[in-house]
Amino acid sequence: MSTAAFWALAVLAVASGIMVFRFDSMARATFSLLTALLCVGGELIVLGLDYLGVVTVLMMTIEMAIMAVFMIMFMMNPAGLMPMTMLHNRRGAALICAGSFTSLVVGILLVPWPRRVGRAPADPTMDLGMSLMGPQMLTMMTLGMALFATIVATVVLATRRGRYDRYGDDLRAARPDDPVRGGVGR
Amino acid sequence: MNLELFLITAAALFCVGLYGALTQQSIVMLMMGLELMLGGVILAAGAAWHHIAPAAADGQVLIVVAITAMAVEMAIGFAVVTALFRSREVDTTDMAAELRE
Amino acid sequence: MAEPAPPWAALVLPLALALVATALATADARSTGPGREVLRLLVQQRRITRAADVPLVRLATTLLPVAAVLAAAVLPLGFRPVSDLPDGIVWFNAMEALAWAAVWLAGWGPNSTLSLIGGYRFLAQGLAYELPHMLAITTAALGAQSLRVGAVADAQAGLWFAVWMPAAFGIYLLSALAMAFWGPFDQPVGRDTAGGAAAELSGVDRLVFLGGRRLLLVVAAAFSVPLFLGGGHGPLLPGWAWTLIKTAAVLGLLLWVRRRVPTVRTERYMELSWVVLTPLAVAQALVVAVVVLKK
Amino acid sequence: MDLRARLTRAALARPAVLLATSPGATRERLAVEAELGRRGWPSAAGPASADLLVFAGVPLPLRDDDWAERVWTAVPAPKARVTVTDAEHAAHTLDHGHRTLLTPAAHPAERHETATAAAPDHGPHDSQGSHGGMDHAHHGRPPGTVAGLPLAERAEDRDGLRLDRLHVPLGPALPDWPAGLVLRLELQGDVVRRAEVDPMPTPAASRPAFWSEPWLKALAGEPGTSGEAARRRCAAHLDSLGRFLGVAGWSDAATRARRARDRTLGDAHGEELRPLVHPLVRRVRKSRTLRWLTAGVGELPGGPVAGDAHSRLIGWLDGIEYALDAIGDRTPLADHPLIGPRGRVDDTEAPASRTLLAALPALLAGAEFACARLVVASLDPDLDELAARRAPDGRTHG
Repeated sequence: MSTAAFWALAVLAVASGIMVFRFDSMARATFSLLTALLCVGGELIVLGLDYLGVVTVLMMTIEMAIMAVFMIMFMMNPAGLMPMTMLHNRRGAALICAGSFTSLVVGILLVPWPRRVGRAPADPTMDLGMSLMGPQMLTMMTLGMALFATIVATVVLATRRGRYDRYGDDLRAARPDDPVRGGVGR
Repeated sequence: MNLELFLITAAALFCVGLYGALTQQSIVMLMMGLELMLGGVILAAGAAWHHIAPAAADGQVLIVVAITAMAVEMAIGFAVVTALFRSREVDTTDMAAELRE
Repeated sequence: MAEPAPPWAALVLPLALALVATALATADARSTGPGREVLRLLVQQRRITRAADVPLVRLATTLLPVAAVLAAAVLPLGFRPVSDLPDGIVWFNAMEALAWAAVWLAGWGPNSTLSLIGGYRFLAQGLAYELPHMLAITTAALGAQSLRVGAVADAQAGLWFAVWMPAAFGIYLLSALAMAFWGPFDQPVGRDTAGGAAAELSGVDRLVFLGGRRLLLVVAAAFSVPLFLGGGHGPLLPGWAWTLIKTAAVLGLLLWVRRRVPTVRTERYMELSWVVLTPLAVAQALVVAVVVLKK
Repeated sequence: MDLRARLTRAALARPAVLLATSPGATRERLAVEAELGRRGWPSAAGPASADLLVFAGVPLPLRDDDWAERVWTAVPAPKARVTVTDAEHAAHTLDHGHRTLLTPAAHPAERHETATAAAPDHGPHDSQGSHGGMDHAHHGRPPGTVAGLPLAERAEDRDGLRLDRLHVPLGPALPDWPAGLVLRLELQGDVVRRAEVDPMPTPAASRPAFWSEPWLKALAGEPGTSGEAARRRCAAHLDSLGRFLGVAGWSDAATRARRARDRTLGDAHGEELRPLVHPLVRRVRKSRTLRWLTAGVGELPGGPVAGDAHSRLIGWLDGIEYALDAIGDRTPLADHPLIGPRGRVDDTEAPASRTLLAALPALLAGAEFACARLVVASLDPDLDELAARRAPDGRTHG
C-alpha cells in the first residue's frame, strides 16, 4: 500500500516538476508546481510525518494561489497564448543539472548509510513540538525572528507609501488619504 | 521503498528545480525553480528522519526550517520584484543585470 | 470516545453530505427547487469560451467538491468520523485551502474578464479571512490540547467551547461563510460581476462547481459542531442526532445572516479582519492558553 | 411523449431568464420583471446561466457591434429568445419563448461539448482579458492579437506599478444595470483605471420617458394630479433602490423593493402599500452593515446628488416615504415645481440624467470593480430621458 503510494507520488512529483518548465501557460506552470509540492507533502505522510505533510499541503496551496496573482501582474505572457521562450544558457544549465543529478545518485547509492537507530515516537507531532520548545528553542526563535524580519522587509520593499503620505506631513490628518477606504473607519 | 529511492526522488526534484532556476529569465519562474529545489530538500530530510534517526526530532526540525525558508524566499522574492517593477519596470533577471551597466 | 467508522462510511460520506446540501437548498429555495435546478443544469449544454483553458476549468470545478468531501473525512457524526486523523484540524484547514486554488482556476480558465475578477476576489477574501480563521481553530485545539477532532469534541463533554471562547466561535462562523463564499461573503460569485468566478460555467460544470460550494458550506458549518458546540454531547438523544441538530442550527443561522446582510466587500473586510479580528483572535488564544495552563 | 422530452419539460418548467433592456423600454422591462416575479422564474446573472433571453425593446446595435447577437450566441443550448415590444403582451411573449424553448429546435442536433462556436464571453465584453502583454518596451513589438483577441498593454496604475490594462466595455446586458448604458472601462486587475461613457445610439422615442412622464405631461399642458406623480416617483425610487440593493448583494431586500414597486405601479392604495414599503425602508435605513459598506463610495463634493452612495440611498428612502404620503393628493401637478425622480424636469436645461452621466468618469477612475458598480447604481441615470429628448416630433419636450 505505502509502496504503491510512494511510487505514484514520486512519479507524479517529478513529472509535474518537469512540466513546470514546459508549460507555456503560467497558470498551468504554477499549478503543476503545486502538484509537485503536494506530492512532496504526500510523501511526508507516507513517511509517517502526518503533521508536517499536511502543513506542507496547506502552505503550498495558499502560496501557489498567491503566486498565481503575482504571475499575472508581472509576467508578460501569462496565458501562454503566444508561444515564446524566456530561457537563457539552456545547454550549460542542462549539463550542470545532469552532472549534479548523476553525482547525487552515485553518491546516494555508494554512501554506506547508517543503520536505523531507535524507533519513531508514537506521536511525531508531539515529539516535534517538544523539541522545538525545548532543545531546539534557538531554531524556533531564529525562525520567528526571520519571519518577522521578512514581514517588515517585504512591506518596506513593496510599498511606496509611508505614513507621511497617508496622514500628511504633520501626521495630523483625521482620516488617512488612501486610494481605497478601509473598513475600520480610521 | 528504501532510503535510496526517496533520496533519488528528492535529487530528481532538486535537479529539475536547479535547471529551472538556471535557465528561466523571469524572476517569478526562477523562484518556482527554487521552490522545487526546496521541495527536494524537504523530501530528503523526511526520508532521512524516517530511515536513519526517527527517535530524534532533528529531521523534522530541518523540514520546518525548509518550509519557513520557502515562505521567506517567496515573500522577499515578490517584494523585490514589486520594487524593481515599480522603479524600472523590470521583471527578468537579464533586465535586472542590465541595470548595473 | 472516538472510534473509527467502518470502511463503507467513506462511500456513504459524499452521499450524506449531498443529502444535507440538498436539504439546505430546499430550505433556501426562492423559486426553483434543487431537484429541478439540477435537472435544468444537466439538460443544459456545457459551453466553452474562446481561448479558454478547458482542462484547468474542468479540474477547478471538480476540485471544489472533492476538497469539501476530503475535508469532511475528519468530521465525526456523533463520535465516529470516517478517519480520525491525529492532525484532523490541520487536515481540515489544508483541504479548505484547496478551494482557493479551485476558485482561482475557475476564474482564470475561461479567459473572461468578469470571471477572472471573481477569482481575484476570492484570493483577496481568502487572505482576509484565513489569518483569524487559523487562530480560531488553533484556539479550539489549544483548549483540548489536541489536534485530533475527536479529542476536541471529547474535551467539551462538560462546557462547550463556544461558551468560554465566544470570540473564536464568532470568528470561525465568519470564516465558514467566507470559505464557502456564501451569504454576505459571496462577492467572488457576486451578481455584480454577472456571476464572478462562475460567470462562464454552464451545464454540468456549473452544477459541480456550485454544488461543491454548497458542500463546502455544509462541511464548514458541520465542523463548528465538534470544534465549538460540544460535538455529539447532549442529553437524551444519541450522539449522531445531536450532531445533526447542531449542524442544522448552525446552517439555519448562516442562512438567516445571508438574508439580513448585504455582500461584504473585501476591501472593507480586510482591514476589519487584520486590524480587529486578528488581535482579537490572538487575545482569545492567550486567554485560553492561560486557562489551560492553570488547570 | 418519450422520457427525454418529459425530462426536458420538467427541467425547463421554470427557465432562467436573462433580461436585456434597450433604452426607452422601461415599460416593457417593468412588465417583464413583474411577470417573472409572478411566475417565479429565476433571473440569470449572465448568459452562461440563462435559458431564455428576453429583450425589452428592440435591441439596436452599438456602433457596428451587434451585442444582442453576441449575448445570444453566449447562451448555452437549449435556448430561446424573444423580444418584448409592448408591455401589455409581456406575459404572452414569455409564454411564446417558453414554448420555443421546449421545442426540439431549441436543442442542438449534436449535444455535449462541441460548443466551440459559443461566443467568447458576455456579449458586451469584446476585448477579453487575454493577458498577453508582449508589447513590452524592451522587446519593442507592436501590440498584436492572439487567438483573435487583442493583447493587453501596460499603463501606470493607481499604486505606481505599470500593469496590464484591459479594455472592457461594460453593459448593456448586465443585471441591475441602467438600460442602454455602456461604459468603456480600462481595467487593471479589478481596478478601474479610466472610464468613458459611450455615446448611446438612442432610438427616437415616440413616448415620453417613463419615470418622468407625469411631469413631462404637465409641462406639455396636459392635466394630471400630484398624487399620480407621487406614485410614479415612489415607484421610480423603489426601482433604483431595488437595483442598488441587487448590486450591493442584498437579494432579499432587493426582491422586496421590486415587489413593492410593482404594487405601487399597479394602482394599489396608499394604505395597502404602507405595510409593504415601511418595513423595507426601515430595515434598509437601519442596516449598519449597508452603511459600513457604502459610506465613502463615489463621494461627490457638490451638485444635486452630493454625498456618497449611502447618502444618496437615504435620499431615495426619504423620497419614497414622502411620496407614499402624497399618493392621495388630488391637486393638479402643474401647481407644483416640476421636479421628477432624478431632478428638475423642464425645457431649458439638459435632463437630470445627463448630469449624472457626466459625473461618472471622474467617480469611477481608481475605483474597484464592485465600487464602480455601486457608484453607477447609486447614481442610476435614466437613459430614457436622453432618448425622449431627441424625439423627432418635438411634442414630448422630454
